[in-house]
Amino acid sequence: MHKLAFLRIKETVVEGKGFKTLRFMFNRKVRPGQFVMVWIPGVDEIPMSLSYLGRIKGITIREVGESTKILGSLKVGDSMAIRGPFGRGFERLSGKTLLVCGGAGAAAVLPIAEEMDNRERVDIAIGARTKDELIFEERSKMYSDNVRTSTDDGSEGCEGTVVDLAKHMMKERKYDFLQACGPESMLSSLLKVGKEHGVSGQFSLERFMRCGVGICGSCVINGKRVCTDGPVFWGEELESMSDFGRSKRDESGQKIGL
Amino acid sequence: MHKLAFLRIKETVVEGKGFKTLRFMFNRKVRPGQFVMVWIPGVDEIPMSLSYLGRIKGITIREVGESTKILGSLKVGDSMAIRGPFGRGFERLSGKTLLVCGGAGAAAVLPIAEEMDNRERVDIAIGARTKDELIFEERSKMYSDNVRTSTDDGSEGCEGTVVDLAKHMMKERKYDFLQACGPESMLSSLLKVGKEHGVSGQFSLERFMRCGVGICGSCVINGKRVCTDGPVFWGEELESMSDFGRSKRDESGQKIGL
Amino acid sequence: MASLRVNVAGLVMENPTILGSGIIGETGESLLSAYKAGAGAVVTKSIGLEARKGYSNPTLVELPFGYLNAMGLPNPGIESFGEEVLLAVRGGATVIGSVFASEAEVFAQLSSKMEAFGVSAVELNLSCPHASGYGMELGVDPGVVREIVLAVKKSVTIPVFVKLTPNTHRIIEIAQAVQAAGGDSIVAINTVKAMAISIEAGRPILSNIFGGLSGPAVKPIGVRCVYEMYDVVDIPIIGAGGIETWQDALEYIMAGAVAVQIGSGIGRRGLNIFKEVNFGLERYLKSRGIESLGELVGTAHA
Amino acid sequence: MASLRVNVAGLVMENPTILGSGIIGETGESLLSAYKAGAGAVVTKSIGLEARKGYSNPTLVELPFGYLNAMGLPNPGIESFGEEVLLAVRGGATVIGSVFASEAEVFAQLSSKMEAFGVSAVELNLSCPHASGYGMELGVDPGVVREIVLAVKKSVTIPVFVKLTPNTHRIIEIAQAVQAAGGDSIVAINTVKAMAISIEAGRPILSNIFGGLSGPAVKPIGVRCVYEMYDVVDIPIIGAGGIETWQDALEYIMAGAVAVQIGSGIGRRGLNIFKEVNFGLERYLKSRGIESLGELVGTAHA
Ligand SMILES: Cc1cc2nc3c(=O)[nH]c(=O)nc-3n(C[C@H](O)[C@H](O)[C@H](O)COP(=O)(O)OP(=O)(O)OC[C@H]3O[C@@H](n4cnc5c(N)ncnc54)[C@H](O)[C@@H]3O)c2cc1C
Ligand SMILES: Cc1cc2nc3c(=O)[nH]c(=O)nc-3n(C[C@H](O)[C@H](O)[C@H](O)COP(=O)(O)OP(=O)(O)OC[C@H]3O[C@@H](n4cnc5c(N)ncnc54)[C@H](O)[C@@H]3O)c2cc1C
Ligand SMILES: Cc1cc2nc3c(=O)[nH]c(=O)nc-3n(C[C@H](O)[C@H](O)[C@H](O)COP(=O)(O)O)c2cc1C
Ligand SMILES: Cc1cc2nc3c(=O)[nH]c(=O)nc-3n(C[C@H](O)[C@H](O)[C@H](O)COP(=O)(O)O)c2cc1C
Ligand code: FES
Ligand code: FES
Repeated sequence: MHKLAFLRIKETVVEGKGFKTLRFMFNRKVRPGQFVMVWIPGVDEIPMSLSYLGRIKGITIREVGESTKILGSLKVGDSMAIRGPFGRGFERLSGKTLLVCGGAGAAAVLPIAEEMDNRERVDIAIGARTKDELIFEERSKMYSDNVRTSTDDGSEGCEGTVVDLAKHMMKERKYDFLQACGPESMLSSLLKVGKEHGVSGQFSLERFMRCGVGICGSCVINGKRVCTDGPVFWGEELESMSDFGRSKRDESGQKIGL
Repeated sequence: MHKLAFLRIKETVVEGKGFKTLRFMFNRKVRPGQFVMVWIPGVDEIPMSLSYLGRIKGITIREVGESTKILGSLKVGDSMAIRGPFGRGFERLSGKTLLVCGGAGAAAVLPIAEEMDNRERVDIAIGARTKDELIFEERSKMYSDNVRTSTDDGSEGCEGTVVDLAKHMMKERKYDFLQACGPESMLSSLLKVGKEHGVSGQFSLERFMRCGVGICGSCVINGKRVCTDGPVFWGEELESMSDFGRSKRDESGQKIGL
Repeated sequence: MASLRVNVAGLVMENPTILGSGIIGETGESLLSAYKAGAGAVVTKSIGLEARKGYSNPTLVELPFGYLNAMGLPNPGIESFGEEVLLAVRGGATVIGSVFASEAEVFAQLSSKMEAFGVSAVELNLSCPHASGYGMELGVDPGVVREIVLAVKKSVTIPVFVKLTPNTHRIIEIAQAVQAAGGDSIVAINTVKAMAISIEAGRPILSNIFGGLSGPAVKPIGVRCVYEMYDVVDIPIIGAGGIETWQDALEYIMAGAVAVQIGSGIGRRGLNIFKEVNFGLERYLKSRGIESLGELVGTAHA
Repeated sequence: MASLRVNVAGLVMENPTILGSGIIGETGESLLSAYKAGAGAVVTKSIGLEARKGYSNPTLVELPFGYLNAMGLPNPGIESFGEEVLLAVRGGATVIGSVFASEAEVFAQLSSKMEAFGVSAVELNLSCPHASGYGMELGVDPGVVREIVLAVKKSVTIPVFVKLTPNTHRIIEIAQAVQAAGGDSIVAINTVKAMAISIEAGRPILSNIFGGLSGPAVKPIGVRCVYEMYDVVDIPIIGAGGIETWQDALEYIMAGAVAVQIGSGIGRRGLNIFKEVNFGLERYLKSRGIESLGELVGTAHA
């Protein structure tokens, strides 16, 4: 049981255009990739990955609609209601790992780097549409000597998608694992590219969520509950899911294209 | 919260005429003087002191009515439902103590002797109406070198009440404390006799009980709940209770003579 | 200064915590002990015309999240109970006299006796879920409720509180009936009809089979009832059901309760619960700069 | 050999554990996953005529002893749901189709669609406590219940299960109405109407304000409803509410249930709960030398 926790915001950081991090004390144990449900009273309750897992935890919000805009406008001293953490996070793997972050997906992935005890073992690829939307580049460099970026418009780093970048990196170097979060189309391409290079990995998905505890069924993908069986899945699991990269369920449970 | 526990009877012992002990495993911590509620399905649920507090606990029943007769007829292997332990038991006192047992009261008192680490510090007076009803004499001798008995009819030990016996023993020797259980008229006389000899003490009461947890109010004596504030009280507390030794409440809450 | 003082239909209490009916309320001295432990008022055990022994044991089942009880309304009868009320009132307690009966006339008779004994208000038990012919059997019919409240109002001058059951889908109509008949305040909720079976014994545990569920398990039900009623009646509501902390009390207050009753919490937390709830509420008011608890009543309504 | 096989009004299941409606039951594959995890049968999410988005979040509150939910009956509408049922049925699952509507005719229409999709029984949701115009608003009136059951019975040949609410004092009459109208089995209980207020936010947590309480908190209420109904109807009763262990299931069975539904337990204990309950029941039967679970149904009645 996850008691609804009201937390005071201790720090806010603008991470990039439309991206904001809120930091707060939250004394529960969290794995990288796990998420919380954030309640915006009178508006909604939405899932957010925990982007910082130390003593002072954090969420990193991409402002896309009403709730995320309201969250983005919170100030130090404001309070915030969350419950969680939920889900099966990323595993602590031993091997050389490439972390791949698409857009807001970096929030779920960066804590993996922070958890690694060896900067030699982790390389990081961060992608965004444009330069202003690249996040966590500096933070990444604290944990890895090989941090690369890509932008769709070429305004910084390689021009192209983060999958192109990852492919390039996999050619340069042999990785044991990929760990990634981002838009599902990106994850789906990355899974393929990884296979071509013989690299298996874990991927974090997003689905519409209500309960977070695995009972309502809103978040299912091919019979798996993203909130409890995921949000992080192994590539091998995803390959057997016909909806992966293709379709999801809307609020009414109807299957729609991604 | 005391989960209803179903326990298999491991041993039964006839302690005297109309007295039977049932032994069973019950893994909860119990103080001397605490009691349990014993459920006799289809019949009643009644309070019983725990007369053995070691790994294999026990209750010692005086057969007086339907429930106690049924309990008394239970055999090894039968099971028994109890909840508890309840109440404030006897304190672990340091000083020379005289334990005074009237009838079935010995069940509540004997565990005190067992808990004492020094047989020099504990003397025991056991009283009953007649020889056959004296219980725990042998058991007492395991913990004390000065065990005396009394019977109303003089069939064993001193002729007279256990209060007479206790008075006699207090004359012989200086005690720091009395700890006693038995009929309330006996406790009330003992309290007085103790005061005359400058010996204060603890006394365990009986009242009609329903809940055991201090909410129903059935067991109150002058505003104190015997199930939770007692059943063991200090003499000083009892002295301020106008009902002590005089009246109790029947099942409807009406005040009646003892 | 933050004030916990509340006025429920003319009954003024130093704080909003009330000892619930049936909880150590069968004798004057134990009523007094709850008052001295910090309750703003104390409700007596529900008292009937004649002495009643109640059901045989087991009358209580302990659950991880509350109690199940079927005491069977044991009580010494209204005549013997006078001295108990007197004792509590003389000791300084604010006493609310709870009564039960199977017809309006007897409710009126009992209530007027209670008034004569010196209680500050009467509480009509229309909600006990396990005594056949009494309690909720009456309290689920708006017409019957109306008739009883009317009769009692005619027979006393002190405030009349009506304790309602959650075991019905007609809670709103019943609350409205209480108000229409001139009832001064509603108490919600009494216990929820429930039972427990021992699989070891293969039979119900309570001797009466059915009983009432109380404690934390029923708090979400009690809060809902108070919230629903707050929208439809103007008379003050007293909340009850699963209150164990000041946060629980505040939840009821925000739902619309002006005061709260505490029952099972006394078994689960001890008699100190009144002081603890009051202390917590006071600290909360102070920390928010709120002058009076009354300002918070019903604030969870949009 | 101890057998867990049960026959509920002609619906044969390998074991008595059923996935409750609204629990991961919106898609064919997740229904199948519960079946594969050990359920004897699975009930679909309650399906209506048209697609419904349900309420906005928060739709769930976690409590120490259960959940409070107000999903708002989200569902893709009966037409789209056909392929989900098909998928589950083809995968080998025994599927019970739950439907909701506001009138008898629509219940009949939905049920006959469900039959066409291949479900083994339909379950009429007359008990959702938080959707206005649906659920318990219908299920507290014996006349309305009768009319709905009659209409559905005319439109299908598969067994008709009727899921009832505990939020009424008329539970016995309602159960009798189901039987009189030819209903094949009763499911009891759905959630108990309840709510939670956040004192920090000063407002109800659920976007719909009111929701339904489920989980261990409601078990004593569910057991009581089953026990009460067992004495007045002959049709089989399916128990639900707070079942998390084989002991809980057995308590319902002794109260009179032939089978049980599990909902909240899946969130609190995981999908393995079906296997665990069944394993426990089987071991119990073996240890007592009981051949079939059926022998235990209703044994807590004197
Ligand atoms: C496991 C998980 C982790 C996430 N982590 C992050 C994160 O770290 N940072 C971040 O910025 N975003 C994250 N998201 C996405 C975030 O939840 C949505 O961006 C947010 O809900 C949008 O809400 P809105 O009101 O601002 O926009 P809206 O206009 O309401 O919605 C925009 C889109 O957000 C998605 N969305 C809305 N409600 C939900 C819901 N209840 N569950 C899932 N998706 C929803 C839908 O795709 C919707 O179309 C995560 C989502 C999931 C499922
Ligand atoms: C704290 C406490 C500890 C006790 N310890 C022991 C013990 O160790 N050994 C022992 O033999 N007896 C003990 N008793 C007394 C025992 O509970 C009664 O003898 C028993 O309840 C009688 O039940 P019955 O059905 O046999 O007799 P009944 O004919 O039903 O009753 C005989 C008398 O027992 C008493 N009694 C009955 N029900 C209750 C009840 N629910 N609560 C309190 N008293 C009741 C009444 O005084 C009644 O008049 C204790 C009582 C209390 C309160
Ligand atoms: C042991 C017990 C006895 C009760 N007796 C009565 C009673 O006589 N009259 C009454 O109106 N309510 C009675 N109640 C109900 C309580 O007053 C209260 O309304 C209910 O228990 C819910 O509050 P709680 O959760 O704080 O206990 C009793 C409750 C318990 C637990
Ligand atoms: C999240 C959730 C959604 C539910 N949705 C439905 C539903 O659509 N139809 C229905 O008849 N019951 C629904 N229920 C009720 C359950 O099927 C079940 O009757 C109730 O939760 C009690 O069982 P439990 O304590 O095992 O959860 C829902 C319950 C929950 C917790
Ligand atoms: S969000 Fe409810 S099952 Fe995943
Ligand atoms: S037995 Fe209920 S208060 Fe003591």
